[in-house]
Amino acid sequence: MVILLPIVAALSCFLWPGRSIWIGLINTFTIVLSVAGLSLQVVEQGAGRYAVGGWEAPLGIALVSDGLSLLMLMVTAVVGLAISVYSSCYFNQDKARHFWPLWMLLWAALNALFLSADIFNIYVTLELMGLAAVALVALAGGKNSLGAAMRYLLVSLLGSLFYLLGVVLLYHSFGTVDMSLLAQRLESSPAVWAAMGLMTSGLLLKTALFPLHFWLPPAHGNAPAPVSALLSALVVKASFYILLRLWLEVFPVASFEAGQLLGLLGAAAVLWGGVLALRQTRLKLMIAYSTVMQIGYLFLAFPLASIAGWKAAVYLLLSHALAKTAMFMAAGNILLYEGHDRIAELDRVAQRLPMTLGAFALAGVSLMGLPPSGGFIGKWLLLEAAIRSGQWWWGIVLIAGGLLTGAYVFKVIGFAFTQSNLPHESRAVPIGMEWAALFMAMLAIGLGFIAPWILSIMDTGSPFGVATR
Amino acid sequence: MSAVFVYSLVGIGLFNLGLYALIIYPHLLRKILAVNIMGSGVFLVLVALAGRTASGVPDPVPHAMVITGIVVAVSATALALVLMLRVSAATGQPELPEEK
Amino acid sequence: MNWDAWLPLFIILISLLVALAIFPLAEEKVKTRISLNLGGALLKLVLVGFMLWGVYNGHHYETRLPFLPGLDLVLRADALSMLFVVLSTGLWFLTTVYAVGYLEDSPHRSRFFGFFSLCVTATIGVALAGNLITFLLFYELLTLATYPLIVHRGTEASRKAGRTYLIYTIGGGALLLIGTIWLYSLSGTLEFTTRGFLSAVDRSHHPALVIIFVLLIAGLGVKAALIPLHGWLPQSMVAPAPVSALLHAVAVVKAGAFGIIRVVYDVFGIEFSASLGVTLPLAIVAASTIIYGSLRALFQDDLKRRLAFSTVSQVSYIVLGIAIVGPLATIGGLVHLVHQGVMKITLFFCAGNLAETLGIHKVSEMSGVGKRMPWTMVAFTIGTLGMIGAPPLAGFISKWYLGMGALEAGQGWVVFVLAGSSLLNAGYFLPILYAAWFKEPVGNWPAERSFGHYETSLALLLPPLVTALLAVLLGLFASAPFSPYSWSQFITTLEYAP
Amino acid sequence: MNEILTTLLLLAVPLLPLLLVFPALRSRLPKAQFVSLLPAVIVVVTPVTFSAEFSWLLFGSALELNGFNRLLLAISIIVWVIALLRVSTEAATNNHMMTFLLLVMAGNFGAIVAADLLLFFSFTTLMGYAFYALLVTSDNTIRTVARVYLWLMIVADLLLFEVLLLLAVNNTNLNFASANTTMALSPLLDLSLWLVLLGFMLKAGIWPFHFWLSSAFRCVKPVWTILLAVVPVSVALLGLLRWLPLGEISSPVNGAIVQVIGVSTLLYTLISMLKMTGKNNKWPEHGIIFFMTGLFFTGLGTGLANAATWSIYEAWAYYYVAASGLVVLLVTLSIRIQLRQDKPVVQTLQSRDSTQNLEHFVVMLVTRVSKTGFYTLPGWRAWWLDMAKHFWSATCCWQSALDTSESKLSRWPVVITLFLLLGIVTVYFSCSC
Repeated sequence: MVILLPIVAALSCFLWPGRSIWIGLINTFTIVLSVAGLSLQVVEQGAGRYAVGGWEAPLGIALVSDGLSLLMLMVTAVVGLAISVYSSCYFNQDKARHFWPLWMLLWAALNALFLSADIFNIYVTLELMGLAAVALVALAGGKNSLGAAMRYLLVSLLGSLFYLLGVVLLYHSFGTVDMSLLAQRLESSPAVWAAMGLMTSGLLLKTALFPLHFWLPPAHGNAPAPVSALLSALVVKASFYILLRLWLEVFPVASFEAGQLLGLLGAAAVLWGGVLALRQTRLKLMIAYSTVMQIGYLFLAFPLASIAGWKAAVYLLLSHALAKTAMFMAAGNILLYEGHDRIAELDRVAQRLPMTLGAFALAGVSLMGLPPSGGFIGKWLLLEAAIRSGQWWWGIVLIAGGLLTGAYVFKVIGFAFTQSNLPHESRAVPIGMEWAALFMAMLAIGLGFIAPWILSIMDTGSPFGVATR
Repeated sequence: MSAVFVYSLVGIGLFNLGLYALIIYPHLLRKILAVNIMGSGVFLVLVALAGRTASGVPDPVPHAMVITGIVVAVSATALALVLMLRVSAATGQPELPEEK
Repeated sequence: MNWDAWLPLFIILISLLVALAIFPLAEEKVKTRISLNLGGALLKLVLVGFMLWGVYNGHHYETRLPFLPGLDLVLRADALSMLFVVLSTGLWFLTTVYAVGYLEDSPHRSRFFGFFSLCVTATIGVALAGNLITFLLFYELLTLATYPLIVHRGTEASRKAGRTYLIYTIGGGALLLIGTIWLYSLSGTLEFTTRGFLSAVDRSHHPALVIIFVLLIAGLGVKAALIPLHGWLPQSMVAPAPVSALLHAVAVVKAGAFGIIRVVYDVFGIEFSASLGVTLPLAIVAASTIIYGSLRALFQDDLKRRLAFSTVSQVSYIVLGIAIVGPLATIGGLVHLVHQGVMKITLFFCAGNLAETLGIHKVSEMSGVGKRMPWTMVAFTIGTLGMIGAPPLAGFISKWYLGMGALEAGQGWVVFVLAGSSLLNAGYFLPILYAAWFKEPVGNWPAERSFGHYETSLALLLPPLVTALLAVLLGLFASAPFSPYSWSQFITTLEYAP
Repeated sequence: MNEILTTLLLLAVPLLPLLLVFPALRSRLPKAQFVSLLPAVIVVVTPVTFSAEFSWLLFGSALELNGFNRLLLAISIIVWVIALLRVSTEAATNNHMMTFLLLVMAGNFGAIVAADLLLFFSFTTLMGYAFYALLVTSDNTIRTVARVYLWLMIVADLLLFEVLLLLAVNNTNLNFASANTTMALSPLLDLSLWLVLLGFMLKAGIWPFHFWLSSAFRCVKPVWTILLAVVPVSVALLGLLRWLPLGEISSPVNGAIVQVIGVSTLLYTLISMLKMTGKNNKWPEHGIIFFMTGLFFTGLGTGLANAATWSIYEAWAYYYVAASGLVVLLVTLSIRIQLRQDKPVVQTLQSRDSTQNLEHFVVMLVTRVSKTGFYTLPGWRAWWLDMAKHFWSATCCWQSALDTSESKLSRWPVVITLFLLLGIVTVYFSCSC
């Protein structure tokens, strides 16, 4: 249901491009409702498993919904809702005609990815998602964005091919692609190592972990605002999600050093991304680099892959998804309003677009991990895990990252407070866009107050119950 | 030195060839082709490994996978080509701007 | 009972709601905004008074909200927090009145008052926080809420000041966070408990505890403006006068000092921290801050900067009172928390009046101002004499108990610090008074505005007078029930009960 | 007479003047300054020992009017009446001056009727500040003197404050009797003794701290000379009587030193008087005061030296203080009448005046300190800032290096080699388990 709806929507958008906005919106709401229904079901009955068309693994396609995937679905739904509202105001008619079907397709791919239980299925959805995302990036036109899209496409193809090769090896050695079965049958062998290496590196490339982040800033920086919000909030997270599942569920054999390696890359990403974000002069690029940085945070979970560790990562993931959406939306508003997004000239925004700036600030708070916000909870959990497991150096990275984030967020806000005397023509910003941004930002903050609930959802169906060391 | 092994070796070879091309050539068409070659390498491996059943009957699942994969690859290539055309229209040369 | 359980939350929510209600308000809706502000402040005053009475009669107000597994958000009204709550609520009311008068027909008032209320929300939260994480939460909120107030003017200077402020405070917040988490991982709890919860921790962890103590104090010392972390305070003087009054007397600085009180008493426990041997260094830092601040204040010509440095030195009295282990010194520190607030806010109100009415910003411009604005200067005089510690004003009481506590704890050197500091206070305050009262005005004022019958608008005039009166009464009727002095005695009996 | 009334009256003695300080109130009453004297007068004439406890005041304070200070109060009332009569014309015009006069009066009366150290201390402080203000407003020639007086007074207050602390630590009850016993028993007896002595010597202008008084006398109008004589000096002497545990200790050494001071004061007075009469045949009235204080100190020394002797003429000490006030008053008046002029004796200070020397020294000190304050500290600060700037610029070039490396990172070959390396490393690591 959750998957089919958007596909239907996408097709119908193709068929009646004129009314695509309405179809899109209606579908959005229905999807949100169905996700809510599913989540109710899961929360009540625990993790569920559905065999599509009655075929069980290894042959058929199976869908699994446990706490983790449920959370991902939820955040996708929420972000999707906001983005639909936002972009219903953002795009003009002919852009919208292209945007909606692609966006629905993307949404379908995401839902499928989060639900699918076998790694090949994941490959397909990953590919689908990548293609949709590339198309969306290209939507902006203009040579920068086209180049970015091209590069993004090549990267994602490359990554997914590596992933596929890994899948092939795994299937070859164990005759199944179903995760849980794999987890049972898996034993350490050269093929497994190779597969693990291939898949991991492929996914890292798609997740744009430092030093493989080169494609992300241009792609996110040049896409239209809602699209960049989508990419940062969801698309990147999808591949991280797969990585998390693989490492914690399928490859429990992964060694301490490997975890340390990923953590190290994460730390490097945090610092690198932070500093470069600070160096940026354009708002959207800055936000894109901050995405690179936040991804680094997520990877700190691997060395600390105790329960708290991955939960913290997921929590950070959720709050970052919300906050980053809000941020890109705010950036989009500012861009629309001022006609440029050069940070040094963002004067008087505080006076003219209070809601947008408020959204930006709140999102920034969440990214900084200042209380009270979702970011704070995630950071707290991560820090706690770090200190508990005696690996305090990750904690230092976290704090440093927080300071860096504070630096670049307040750089923007500080400029936005000053009064400029140079006049600039400004276009009105639709109220819907402002509200969408503010709404997301508030959610990101509010995420700080419902931690027990979220954490309990994570536990439903206890993903990685076995895998957690 | 079974046939399976040979095939899969060839597949891996193709994969690496594609990778090499992807790195070396700035021209987008070549890059796209390179990716395709990599893809077919993977499929080759997949098909080759499908033969690995006790009874001579090959395992159907890999074939299904390959078909799916090919579909995906085709669509991807289509998109890539369109993009390439747009890029070359926009920038004048069919290369990525940052390559020089 | 249920009522008891929710009262603290209400008290915080009031000003939060006020803030949220004010933000979307249009600029010209002056009446609505003012009535919202004052209404909120009054309602809060009433509730706080009620709660004060309840706490005095041993009532137990506590709000618990689940926050993290094993960690709740706790808002508890104990004697100590009431001290701070009453201070900030009362002064908030006055400051609001003042700010209304100060900012009339200036731009962005909705934004200003919104953040203003938010700031007080955070302060009350800091006061009522029942465990370290809640404290941390509101502490950071305070940082964020005060930033827009500092940059309110929107000039380049104010942006720089805001940046400095953030660099200091967010850094401090990070230190505080590290300390808190480390503490949590060691002790497994963060609840503020009278006489501390750490004395049970295994002896092998004591070095770690010392480091944690340093981290926490450094994090809090930023806001409490202990040297060498005081740099942001004088710079943030570019903010409008009510803001500086709030920063210095009520919200930020006090939040830091209060946090230090909490950490020393309710986290580590005074005896335990003494046994760790961390109190003496703290006392030394505080003492040097006192002297250094006064010295710097001596050489400022900008009135507000002079006041700022005097704050730097005065707030350390509180820390000093805590760091000297002993009930009497504790009384001194706690009572100074209130007294300094009252006196300093008076001074800032007066400085604001001078700036608003006559455009005076420098001490050198103040000659003869006493004839032009007698009432303001009377208030100013009382405030300064109180700061110097002239009996029977409020400042005298705190100084008295600090000195006695020092002697009681056998740390005679503190007495000399106090004496030197009061000499310096006299050194940088009395010339102002002299110029204001006895010199002849030179020429006409930089930018004079006339307010008709009174020397300045009533909204500007009344708050300083009220606080000045308070400064006198607090000293004179120190022993009256519910006076800060007797209240701190009440607290001290709790903290030091055998 | 019932309790409440006495309490109210006693309170009114210092409080009424304090209230009338506000011009608004004052303007309502005719001849406010005399009205403010009323309660004091009433209290003096009613033959009851007044006493009132105020537990809520400060840390619990008390006012009292017994035989001794009744006399003092009476004297000072007379003095005030005369003073007010003489300044009434001036005061009518000069509002400030009247305010300060009333403040001083309040302080004076309060100090007299105070029954515990703390209250006494508070009132004397009030009196001191107010008196400074009074001097400054009265005429400008005395400004430097007044400033010196102010600073000496602040120092004195600090000393007394320390004494109070020392006493209060051992015994929080600070009414005179118990405080005296506490001091007598305290291990730091000598210290507190000398703190008290120094404090009040400064306040009373005893030799060698006489200079502010003498120069003040030279250049103020006679009205103020009356006040000078009575207000600070006699109150200071009273303070000595109140604070020192006389009759409870007998320490010959201290006593001897005090006596020496007293005697030397006398000698100084004689010499200076002779010198001045030699110069211009005018009778320098401040000589009287030094004479009085000198005598007083000698007596005090004897008292300190031996408790028994003190207990004999304790009563007389109070009478003496009172009388001294009276005598000074009479003498000044007589001189004024004899000279038939109401101008300061010396309009400007002589060149080699000790006050000026002190002032000069202080100024030098202040300039030196302020040099440090204005230049050195900011200098350090600037240095720090420079360091910070250097560091920042260093990081800046570092950051540009970052940018270049970032652009490197966005080239395909680099990326993909990194990518492969990463894959291999991962494989390697996963092999190792």
